[in-house]
Amino acid sequence: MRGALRPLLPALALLALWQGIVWAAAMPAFILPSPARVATALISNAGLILHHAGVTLAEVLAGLALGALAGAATALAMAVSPLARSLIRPALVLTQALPVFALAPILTLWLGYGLWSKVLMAVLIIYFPVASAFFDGLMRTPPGWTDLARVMGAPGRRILWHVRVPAAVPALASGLRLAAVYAPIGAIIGEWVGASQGLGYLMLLANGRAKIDLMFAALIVLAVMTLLLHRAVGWACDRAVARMG
Amino acid sequence: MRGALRPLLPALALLALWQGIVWAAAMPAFILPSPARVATALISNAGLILHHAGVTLAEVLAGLALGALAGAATALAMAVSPLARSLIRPALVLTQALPVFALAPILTLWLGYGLWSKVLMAVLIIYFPVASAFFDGLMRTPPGWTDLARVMGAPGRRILWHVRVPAAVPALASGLRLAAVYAPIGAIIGEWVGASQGLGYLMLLANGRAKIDLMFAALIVLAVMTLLLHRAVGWACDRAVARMG
Amino acid sequence: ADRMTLILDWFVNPDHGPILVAQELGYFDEAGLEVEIIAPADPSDPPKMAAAGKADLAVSYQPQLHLQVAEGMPLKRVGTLIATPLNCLLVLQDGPVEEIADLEGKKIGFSVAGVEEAVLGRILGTAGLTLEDVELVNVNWSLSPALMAGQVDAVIGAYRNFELNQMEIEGRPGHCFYVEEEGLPTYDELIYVANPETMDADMIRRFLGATEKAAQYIVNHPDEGWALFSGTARELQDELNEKAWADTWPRFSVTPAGLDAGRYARFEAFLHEAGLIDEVLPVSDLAVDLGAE
Amino acid sequence: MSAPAIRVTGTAFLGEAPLFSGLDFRAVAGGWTCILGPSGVGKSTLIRLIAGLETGARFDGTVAASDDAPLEGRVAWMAQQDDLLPWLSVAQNAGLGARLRGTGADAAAIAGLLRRAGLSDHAAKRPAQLSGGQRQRAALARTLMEDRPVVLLDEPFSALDARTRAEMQDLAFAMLEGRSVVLVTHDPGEAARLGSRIWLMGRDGLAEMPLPAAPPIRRVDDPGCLEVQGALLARMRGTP
Amino acid sequence: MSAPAIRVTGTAFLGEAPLFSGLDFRAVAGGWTCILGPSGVGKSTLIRLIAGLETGARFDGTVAASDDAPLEGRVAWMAQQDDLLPWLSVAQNAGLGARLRGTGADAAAIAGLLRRAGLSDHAAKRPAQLSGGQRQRAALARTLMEDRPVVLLDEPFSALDARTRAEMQDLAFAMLEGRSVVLVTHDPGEAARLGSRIWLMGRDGLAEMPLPAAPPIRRVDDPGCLEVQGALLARMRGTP
Ligand SMILES: Nc1ncnc2c1ncn2[C@@H]1O[C@H](COP(=O)(O)OP(=O)(O)OP(=O)(O)O)[C@@H](O)[C@H]1O
Ligand SMILES: Nc1ncnc2c1ncn2[C@@H]1O[C@H](COP(=O)(O)OP(=O)(O)OP(=O)(O)O)[C@@H](O)[C@H]1O
Ligand SMILES: [Mg+2]
Ligand SMILES: [Mg+2]
Repeated sequence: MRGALRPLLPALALLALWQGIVWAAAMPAFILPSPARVATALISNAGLILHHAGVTLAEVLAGLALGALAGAATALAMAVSPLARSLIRPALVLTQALPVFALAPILTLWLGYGLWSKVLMAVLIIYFPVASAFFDGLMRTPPGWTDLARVMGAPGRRILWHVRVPAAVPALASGLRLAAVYAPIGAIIGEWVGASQGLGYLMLLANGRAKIDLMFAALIVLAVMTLLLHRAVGWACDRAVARMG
Repeated sequence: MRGALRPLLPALALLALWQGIVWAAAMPAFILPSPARVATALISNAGLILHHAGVTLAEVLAGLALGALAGAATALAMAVSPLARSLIRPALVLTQALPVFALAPILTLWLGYGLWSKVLMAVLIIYFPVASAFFDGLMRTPPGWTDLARVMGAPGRRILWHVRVPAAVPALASGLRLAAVYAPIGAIIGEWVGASQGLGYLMLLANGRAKIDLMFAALIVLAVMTLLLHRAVGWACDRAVARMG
Repeated sequence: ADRMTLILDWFVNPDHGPILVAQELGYFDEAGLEVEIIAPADPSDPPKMAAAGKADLAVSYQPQLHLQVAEGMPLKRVGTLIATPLNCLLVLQDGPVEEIADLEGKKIGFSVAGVEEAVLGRILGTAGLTLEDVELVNVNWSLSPALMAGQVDAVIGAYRNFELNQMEIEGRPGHCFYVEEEGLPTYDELIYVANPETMDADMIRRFLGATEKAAQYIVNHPDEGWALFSGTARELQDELNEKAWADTWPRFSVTPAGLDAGRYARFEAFLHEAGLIDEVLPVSDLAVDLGAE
Repeated sequence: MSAPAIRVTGTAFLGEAPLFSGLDFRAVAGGWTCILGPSGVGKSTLIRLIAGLETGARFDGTVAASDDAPLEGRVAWMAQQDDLLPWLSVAQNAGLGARLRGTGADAAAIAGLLRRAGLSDHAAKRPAQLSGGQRQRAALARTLMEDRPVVLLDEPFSALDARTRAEMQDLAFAMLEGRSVVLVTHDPGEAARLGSRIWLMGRDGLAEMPLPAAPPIRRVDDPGCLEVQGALLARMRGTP
Repeated sequence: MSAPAIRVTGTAFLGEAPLFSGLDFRAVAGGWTCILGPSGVGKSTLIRLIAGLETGARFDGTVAASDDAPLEGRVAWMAQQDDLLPWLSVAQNAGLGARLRGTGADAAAIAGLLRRAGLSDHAAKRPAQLSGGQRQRAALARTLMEDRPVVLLDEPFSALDARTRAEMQDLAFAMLEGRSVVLVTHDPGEAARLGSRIWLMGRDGLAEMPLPAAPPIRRVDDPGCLEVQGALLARMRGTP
């Protein structure tokens, strides 16, 4: 994974841009602190940030795993049954159309303020892109392959599993790459709605205490976490797609 | 578009589920009001809701158009140039990794509290899925086609335009379908950050005033708007994909 | 007329009575002002906007002001909107918590603003408890629902003029422990803040004069005041706002420009003691009496 | 397993215009029935009708087996395009039918068949790494692995050189003994070599062609075979 | 436009093993050079090398034109798979080269060519609505629309019946007069009809085959042609 180092270049470019904005627009530090200030905050609060980052990471990973599973399962259900499709599809869109923010308080009231409300939020937010992309892929199987499988006497279930699913792996990978980026957002939203730890909580707290540099330090850690997750998932997906020939 | 009527079935199922939860879990109205209460709130506030819905719709449509354009353009840039790819891709992930809420003060500082901060939020949120899905599609052009085009002496730009882009239309469509669902979320988040009209404003206001039934009425309208948008975009995409053979 | 921009702390609600009534009665016009009122959703934004010079004036909270100035934000209190605390520790009226000491081992919900732990620590201290004896849960967006749904046993950060009425309307009445009666130095809940370097003192003086007239009008004619206030927007006309109005108008400062320097010094000392600020600043760094200048 | 004869009668329309009309196609039981005919005349369409698949044409007629049982589940089909699954190796592609039906694939049988098809060295490769003729042979092997009484082959040897083609014909003939095979081909020599019945399909319907005297499979240089080949060629070229 | 001769010398490796070694291939200037050979021997690989494309093999050698100018931009290529773009009509596919280069496609020329390829009725169809042979003819038409001195054809007539095949050979020969054409084919008759030079490609290298006396394009029943065809067939079948 030598490629993991390459984002350093754009990261540096971004840092320069950031510093440039701070100078050029004479940004006050309480709106956009300079990279140096944020770095200082990052170092002097390293332990604190690391603790909260660990909490968020656990939520994100659990949410990613469950959300990807749920999304993939939904896409499969919709792909096999036109009935399921016409029933689930609008419901699927609904899960996204109702902003999680609006539902979050309700869900939190049910699930309490522990880990699971954040995991659920991450699941909710990645469920749709995974299901949607995978489903699109499943519906685009080259007809020659399904014709062949049908003549071979394969039951629909096995056609799905051995032909349509492998053919849709690139589309699923596309969805998973999105999910890797969205899962952290879901967890953060969950933390904003109610939590006592995690990067989202830390950001709120820092903002409330007017420690904008700490807030940005947490933000940076979150961004780096997301980037790494996106890379890891992308790498795994690339391998899977390559294996699909 | 007779199919537009089919979601009525799941909508009814959802209504029943909702009413069921209200009864079974003895949900207090301040957490989850009954459908009847929400319907009443919807009717008695029809004018108000409609006004705010109109504002949000305008933001959503503008955001969708701009975000789709920006996302598609980014995907194209990444597809032609490996340099652009290694520079833009992490930045692209960053635009998603940094929760818009954290950036909101900066954005409002620049853009003020008008229409454009909401449009920008919608653009930011749909930019990534469109760019990501389209880019994935552009990188999956069957090699036989690009080989042929190269032998024909086509410059890279024209190969992109006449071969890779049409071949990636299904992937782009996949991204646009997601965007149709996310654009309203973006606008709502934008309104939450600061607005004096729009469904998001109305929802927060109603929530703050403990008029949960009004909040849910606004939510329903938002959901319906999103569903219709998703359908319209899906329909247009299906046509485009069908034309791609 | 001079144009000025005012950012409220949140959406328009009865707390903003004097501002809207001044607008309705034309007091701003009389003072030669054309006031644009902006309502944000996130209460932490307005002071930033004012400090950044994007707004001439912002509505904010005294406790936050101390933290913000300590962090170097160019802000000063220039006026007072609500002259008493609104914050309270809210429990269910028929719930298990009858006095502060009953909180031991209980869950307390809060909405992150920055000072909750300090406030709670002081309140618990009066009953011989510490923060270690309770479990704190951030319930951000929904204080009273979390309480009514039984997710937490108490919430801090609820407004006495608002959440109490909300709970009563929902049929789960609450009980309020007033923070200033439980050991906390009293303070101004809602204040006007501005950037002292860029502010136009004369314009702000005129603004405060107009709201002073409006506050007097409301105190003298609370019912007419309600009619004027609720007439500004259809969303405002409901039972909750009407009840909240009755609990709010007596708390409007009728001397919005007037500064009680002792309040600010005492609260600064309290926050320093709680470890939230590193050094104690003089009141002149925090607040200004524009009338005295 | 008894292989039925097959009869297809009817008319197919492309839009309003008939693709073929009044067709009466009969395939012999337990032997090879060959179809020759100009490009675009409807040969693949006919094959797909027998396989029970959708076609681009609207068909008005019947497809029947001589034992009156439905053909479904009794047909193996090799399409004109190879349709190999790109994520499976050649060996896995050859075992696709068993995999799809959930019965274990017979690895030894696959290995043996691939060897006879000259693909032993390529068994682990992906289809994208094969030459055109190798792909076609892989698809043929996959079809031969299907144990079905009716076998439909749509130009199965078109991408092969003469020698490999003859070998693959021998292989297919041996493997499909006793089955009813329908073969679409453009090679008159192939039809002459393999056919128990040969149809020439034209815009005006099917015409049955004379057969060599020797029973199939005939030697490539069998004189009767060469004679029939010449006659077919002349007929197809329109030089009577 | 003067058509150069082409020479390819070198060795190609598949992994460690050589695919072909010590190859010395020469294509005649302004005529048809035919390559016959068993499936998988490396014919398509050779064609792709001339076209300047990536191959599955690693090539150690040179590809040169007799005028010493680079071949890039002077080659038209018809792949073994038809590679039609599914979203374009047949006519648009035929005009793809012009479209890709941004020069206007000559609609009249396309229409004329499609007519001669027997595709007039199908000009507006999508590739998915064509028969196998029609697809191949569309790809051929697309290649013939390219105005290039060097033309590489990889089994361009394999999906066609005898008559259509002869017609397409006539068409291609007429259209490509004066160009250097490299034709890969499995049909010895085709090579005998068209070749100004015929190579037999085997695992052990290239062997040049004798030609009929008549100049190309020869009649299908030209005696010399039939004789060479028979000799080629015997040689390919390994029956000396
Ligand atoms: N991408 C690849 N990776 C590995 N091996 C490959 C690849 N492409 C082709 N080969 C191998 O290279 C050899 C030559 O292939 P090529 O396509 O040139 O054969 P060919 O002579 O054209 O055969 P055919 O007549 O069957 O088309 C074959 O054995 C094939 O398996
Ligand atoms: N999906 C479709 N939509 C419309 N027309 C189609 C479709 N598929 C095939 N056709 C047309 O039907 C006719 C018969 O096609 P078919 O594939 O059966 O021909 P064929 O005899 O197999 O030809 P070939 O030898 O070229 O493979 C052709 O004219 C073709 O254009
Ligand atoms: Mg066919
Ligand atoms: Mg080849």
